[in-house]
Amino acid sequence: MTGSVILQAKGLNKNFGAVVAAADINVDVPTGQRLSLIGANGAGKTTFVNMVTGYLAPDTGDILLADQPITRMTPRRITQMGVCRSFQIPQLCEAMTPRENLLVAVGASGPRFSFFRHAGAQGASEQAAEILQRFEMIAYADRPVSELPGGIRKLLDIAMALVRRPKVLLLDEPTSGVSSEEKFGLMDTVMAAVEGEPVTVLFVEHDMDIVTRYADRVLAFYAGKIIADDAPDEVLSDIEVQRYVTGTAR
Amino acid sequence: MTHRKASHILTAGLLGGIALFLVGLLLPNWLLFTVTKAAGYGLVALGIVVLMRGGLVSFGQGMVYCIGAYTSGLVASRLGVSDVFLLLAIGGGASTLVGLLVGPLIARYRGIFFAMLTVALSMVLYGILVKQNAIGGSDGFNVPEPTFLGWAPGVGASDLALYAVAVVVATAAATFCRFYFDSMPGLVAKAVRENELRVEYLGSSVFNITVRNFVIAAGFGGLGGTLNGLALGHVDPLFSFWTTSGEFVFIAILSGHVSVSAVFVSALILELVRSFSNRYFPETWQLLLGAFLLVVILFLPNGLGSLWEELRKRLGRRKPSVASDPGSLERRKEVAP
Amino acid sequence: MDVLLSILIDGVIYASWLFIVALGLTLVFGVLRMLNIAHGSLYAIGAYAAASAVALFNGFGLPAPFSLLAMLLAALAVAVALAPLLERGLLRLFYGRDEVLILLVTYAVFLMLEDISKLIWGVNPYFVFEPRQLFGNVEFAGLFYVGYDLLLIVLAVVCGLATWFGLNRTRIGKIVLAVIHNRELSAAMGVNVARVYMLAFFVGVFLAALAGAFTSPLISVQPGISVSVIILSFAVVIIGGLGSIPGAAIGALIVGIARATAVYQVPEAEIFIVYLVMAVVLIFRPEGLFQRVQARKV
Amino acid sequence: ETFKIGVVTFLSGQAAESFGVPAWHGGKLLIEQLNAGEVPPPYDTPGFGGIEIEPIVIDEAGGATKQVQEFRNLVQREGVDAVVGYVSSGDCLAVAPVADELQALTILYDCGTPRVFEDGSYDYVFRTAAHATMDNVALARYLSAQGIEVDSIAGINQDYAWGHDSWRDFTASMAQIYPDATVEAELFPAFGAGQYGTEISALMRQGVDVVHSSLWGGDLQAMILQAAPRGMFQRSQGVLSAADHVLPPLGNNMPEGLIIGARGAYGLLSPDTPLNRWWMEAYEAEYDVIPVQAPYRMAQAILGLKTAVEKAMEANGGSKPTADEIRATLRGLEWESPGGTITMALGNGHQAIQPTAIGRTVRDDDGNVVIGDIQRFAAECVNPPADQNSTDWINAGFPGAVCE
Amino acid sequence: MLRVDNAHVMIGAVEALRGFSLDLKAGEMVGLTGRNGAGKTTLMRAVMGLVKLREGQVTFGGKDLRKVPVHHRAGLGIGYMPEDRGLVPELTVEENMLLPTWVTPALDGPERLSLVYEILPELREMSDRRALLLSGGQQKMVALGRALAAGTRLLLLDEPFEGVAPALSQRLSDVIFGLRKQDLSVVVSQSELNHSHALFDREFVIERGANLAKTLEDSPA
Ligand SMILES: Nc1ncnc2c1ncn2[C@@H]1O[C@H](COP(=O)(O)OP(=O)(O)OP(=O)(O)O)[C@@H](O)[C@H]1O
Ligand SMILES: Nc1ncnc2c1ncn2[C@@H]1O[C@H](COP(=O)(O)OP(=O)(O)OP(=O)(O)O)[C@@H](O)[C@H]1O
Ligand SMILES: [Mg+2]
Ligand SMILES: [Mg+2]
Repeated sequence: MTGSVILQAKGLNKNFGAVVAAADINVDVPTGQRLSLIGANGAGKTTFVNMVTGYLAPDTGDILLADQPITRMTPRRITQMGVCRSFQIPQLCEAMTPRENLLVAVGASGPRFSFFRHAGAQGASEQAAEILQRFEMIAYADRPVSELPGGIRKLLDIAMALVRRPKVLLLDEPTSGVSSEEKFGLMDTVMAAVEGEPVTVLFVEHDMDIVTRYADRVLAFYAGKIIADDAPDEVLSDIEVQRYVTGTAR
Repeated sequence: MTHRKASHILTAGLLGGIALFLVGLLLPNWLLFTVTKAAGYGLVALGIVVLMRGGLVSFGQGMVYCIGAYTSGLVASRLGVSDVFLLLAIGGGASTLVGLLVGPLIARYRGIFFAMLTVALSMVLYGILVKQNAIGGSDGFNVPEPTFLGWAPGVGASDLALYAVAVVVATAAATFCRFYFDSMPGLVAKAVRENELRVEYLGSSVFNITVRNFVIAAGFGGLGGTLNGLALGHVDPLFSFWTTSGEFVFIAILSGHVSVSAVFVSALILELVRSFSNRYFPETWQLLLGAFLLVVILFLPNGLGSLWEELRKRLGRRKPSVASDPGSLERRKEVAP
Repeated sequence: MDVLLSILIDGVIYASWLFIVALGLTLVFGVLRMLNIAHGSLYAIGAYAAASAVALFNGFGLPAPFSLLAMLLAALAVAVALAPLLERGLLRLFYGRDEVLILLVTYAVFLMLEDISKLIWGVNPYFVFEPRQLFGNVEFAGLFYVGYDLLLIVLAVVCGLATWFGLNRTRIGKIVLAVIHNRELSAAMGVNVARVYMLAFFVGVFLAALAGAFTSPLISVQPGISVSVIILSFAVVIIGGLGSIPGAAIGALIVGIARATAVYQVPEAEIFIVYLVMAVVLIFRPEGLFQRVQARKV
Repeated sequence: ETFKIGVVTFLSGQAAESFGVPAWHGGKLLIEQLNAGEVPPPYDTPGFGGIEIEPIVIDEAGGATKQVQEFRNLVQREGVDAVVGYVSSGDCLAVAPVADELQALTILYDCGTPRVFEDGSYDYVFRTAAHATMDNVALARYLSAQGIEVDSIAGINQDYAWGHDSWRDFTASMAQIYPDATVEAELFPAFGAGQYGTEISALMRQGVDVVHSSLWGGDLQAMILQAAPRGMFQRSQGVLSAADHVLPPLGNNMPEGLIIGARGAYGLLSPDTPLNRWWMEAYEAEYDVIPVQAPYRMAQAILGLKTAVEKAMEANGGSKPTADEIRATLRGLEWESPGGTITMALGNGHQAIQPTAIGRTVRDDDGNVVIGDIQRFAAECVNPPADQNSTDWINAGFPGAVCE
Repeated sequence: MLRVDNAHVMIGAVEALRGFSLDLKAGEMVGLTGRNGAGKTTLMRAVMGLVKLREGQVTFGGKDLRKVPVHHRAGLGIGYMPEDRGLVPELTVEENMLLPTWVTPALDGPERLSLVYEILPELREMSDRRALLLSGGQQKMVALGRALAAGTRLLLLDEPFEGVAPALSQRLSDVIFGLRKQDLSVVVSQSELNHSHALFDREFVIERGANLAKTLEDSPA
């Protein structure tokens, strides 16, 4: 169910001193695609996600969202335009509970809320509870985030990105640090949450089982460059990818 | 999770205000005055609490305090405006205006840099005022006694009248804050303290929230300054000195940001501790005050307000609300070496 | 031209004085994450101790050059006596707390030390006359400068270089960096974190006391000398970037020269020039001139 | 029954060393001696007319707002019969209206600003020391009386009201007495700056005839310490309006040839009277140092209060007088103090004038630095007459001044 | 070598370990497997002394570790690789690895370093890059190198493969399992049950802070 191009990267370059984190990156992402980014450590996956979401500005190049340039916009503007993300290291409100974190997400993304109504009023707490339910976090709902295990934090981080019902969802290593039995469950939950809507999902992943199962298309990064861009099977059988990323060719 | 219902907050504010006024009828004059002054200080500190919930601490609230006091004081002494409510509006308004002007300039600063920039601004104001010989330079000037909606209370009654006004302003401000803290914008503001990046990535503007908090704090500062200028009958550039600002921060920390009423109690406690140690240990009162500070910070890391919440929990009448926050200033504590 | 030279030399002398004070402050902040208001009191106590020590040395009938040694030893004594007491006995209890909370803790310590030094030394002024007569006068740009004041420049350079070198070029400095970054993990790597804290605080106290000791011949040592030092050195540290030694040096120079320029050109502005400079620097460099490296978060 | 006096003065901070603590020392000693009836006549009745004096001392540090609050506490909580206090002009200005509002008898013993009674008028507030105009008028008169030629002047004064007022009065007086002298530099270092190297360079570069300063306490000591070795006082005549108190601590390190005032005829500038001899001896015996200006001013306040109280007791038949009775007798009162005769001549009888003296530091035969070339000025010579604002009086050329 | 007996640890209000036990013989390589939040990290931190034991015992080489201060534990020859790498950003890769040898007299820096470079030659190439510039996976490698430098008798590796690209992950696992030749005990925690568990001598499964079962007394490897 892919349609017109929603996200477009044209000639992105980014250097950190001598380190090349992006070298002439060109990608077109059609609406509704499930795109997986794989690559060696330090290849530039997170950098790509950071550039798309406005955290980093590319040295050169352009990023278009539905043909509109978003290259030097702030993360907030880009988020408001419907691009949401999760983080490699979860970004949460540590002293708050997951429930409160989700309330914050509702409050930050929703319509204007009154100064004189309780935060939980106006349907917000129902919405938060519903998400907690859907992501099976009820058991942890009212403990401070700082006390939660890594996997739950990861889940919450993703759940918060979903509150706004994004057009484009970028997930930076959603399953790293999540135990193997739970990985698929987590991905199933996420995918179910965006099911039936034309949501484009880009996810960075190191686990090839996840990649083959959930991606329509795979981008393989190495040293800031895209070395392969194709359907999962094709990419994973690419000799360069095998050498630098998956390590199956020796 | 419980809601403090809007009507509950309003009733609590109203009853609290009335109760305080009735208590005032019984207080000796010196205490009446001390409470009035504490209310003025508490208002400024409440502004800091608002900022603190957004992750920032201003060490320069003396600036807005001073602007409120000077503006209302000048209007009172030069233009002859004497009505206390008008003066409060003018003083609060002037500081709010300054908050609107300064807020956007400093909203992108964080942590100690925000604190020090506010110090710098307040000290520049101090430096300028010291030079203004036309309005008394470093000695400041006197502010005439206010009238109350046309009524000029004579000697004796004016303390009580001003106390009543202080109670009204303080409870109104506290009620407003309770509403704000419990509301969705308040919750998002609190998230700013925890993780700005996340808030931006959720689509809210940390900048706008910070400016909003700063403006609210400025308004409170102006009200506090006006109130104290009128109560003391005198304003001077020291209102904007960094030590004055330091006291406001101390009150805010002492109270913590769980409870809005704790701010005023803290202000009063500080005044009383200082006054009595000065009276009975004039040579070593700083030693005692310092020790008091340490003890409070050591044993009440989340401030006096946390005592309230604790009490409430003990009584079991209410569970902690959304706004309560065990982390508070104390982020994750690492193992001390 | 002469005026320009004067501004420069006066500014640099002032900057040297400020730098020695700010150096300890920025070091302690860098390691302990503590902006120490009590640094001002330690400066004052250093001055008092120097006054007492010089008097003691004079009592022994030692020749005047020994007064410099006396001042040095006095600063050391202050650090030996107070650093463990304050760090182990008190500040340790607050590690890991919020920066602002710790700021208030040090404010409380400041209040207490003010009264304590008053209890020890009383309110009467102390003077240290001898050292300043040691180096004679130097003529420069048509004016006389006291040799001792120029010595302060040397002292500042020596202290600055030694501290910088110690932190950046020695093993112990690198260990300190590790502790700054993550004290828990450093402990797991075998670093005796408590000792590193102690050491950093000790050096900080020593530098504060040293600044006080070597300032004592210039001033009247009496209650209240700590107050103006604090806010000035805070400004320097903020301008330079918290925790940065080169930053403190440049911050001190900027403040010193700006102030000297103001005295010559716009004397009315002297009272707030420091804050003005600080505000201007922060507008262009929101975290001061030398910003700390932040670990990657995203 | 006792007569409770709230004594407010600096016990901590910068003004403690030079003013606050010596003043309190003087006050404590005098009150003890008064209670014991040991003071020479006419002050030999014990206490105030037989009533024991009970002082409550409060630290003045912390700014005017705190002082207003502590003042209220003294009056309303502690129930003192009178408050004697305030070194800082800002505190005096802030406390005065409150004193009237509370109808609490208040004696300002030290602060210098003329504004208290020139900008306002109070019923319960008195100042038993001359205001600061006197100091700088006397300095200018001294310069001319000593035949010192002045073509150019410069000033270094602290950047707060005291410094600004002092400099204004001095330049205005000089403009009258030395109409041709030019002002070359006016520097206002911050209060408590401590470091004056730059200012000294700037002043020396000007090479003016006279450098004026109203610095006091640690700031003044530091300035002298830093300026003297660089030869500033060789290049320019230093005139210091309030400097007597730095002489005992600096001792022989005080440069010679500085013209100094004490804001009154105090300490080494004080007159040789039996009362003063007793006072100096008693103070030195107790504290091992001669009294400087601050204890003198405290003493003259307490003695004035004693005179007024006893006068009021005479009138009311010997019972403890009320504040209203005391203020009636204190108004326009005249009494002897160790520093000379105090007359409540200005501000509708609420503001004192007093004789003063200026001198020059010289080395005596033993090689000790003392004050020589002392010249005395009658109160009427250096204070404005009752109906005149001090600045106008100076600018008009001291009309009505009576000098011997 | 290492023996954890009935360990109980409270973190805040949570009981992170409730009676977990583990024992390890010299030269043995064991896995510590469990879901997220099971207590793997907590156990390692307890051994390192970063959290306090409320109950139970930890002994290392017969020594009661509870009496050994945190900073002396590394000196006993324990190398720890924390989950979040914990490198010092301002220091270079080499300095990061040398850090433990600076503070422990028993460790000879150059010797340990050359050993590490031998095992992980990739590190030599980036030896003078500052740690803050490295990507997550690169940091993992450095953290492993640092643990190797300090750990003469015991390695505690907390999820060494997490967030690491498969190619590198294989490389790391080759390295770790290659250590078997040395006289060194190793504990590797992981939340992925499928990962090379066949290579462990034994595997401890931790579930909600307690032992689930002691599986595989003798591994088929
Ligand atoms: N803020 C930064 N400052 C300096 N260097 C950076 C920064 N961000 C990334 N880099 C460098 O850019 C390169 C690419 O990093 P990036 O984080 O994009 O890698 P990645 O593909 O996400 O790796 P991993 O799988 O380990 O997360 C790395 O060499 C990294 O060191
Ligand atoms: N800092 C902390 N504060 C409070 N509770 C914590 C903290 N760290 C861990 N916990 C709690 O301790 C328990 C064990 O956590 P631990 O980190 O040891 O698990 P783990 O097995 O390492 O999980 P993961 O695979 O996610 O890393 C969890 O329930 C967690 O909620
Ligand atoms: Mg990445
Ligand atoms: Mg873990």
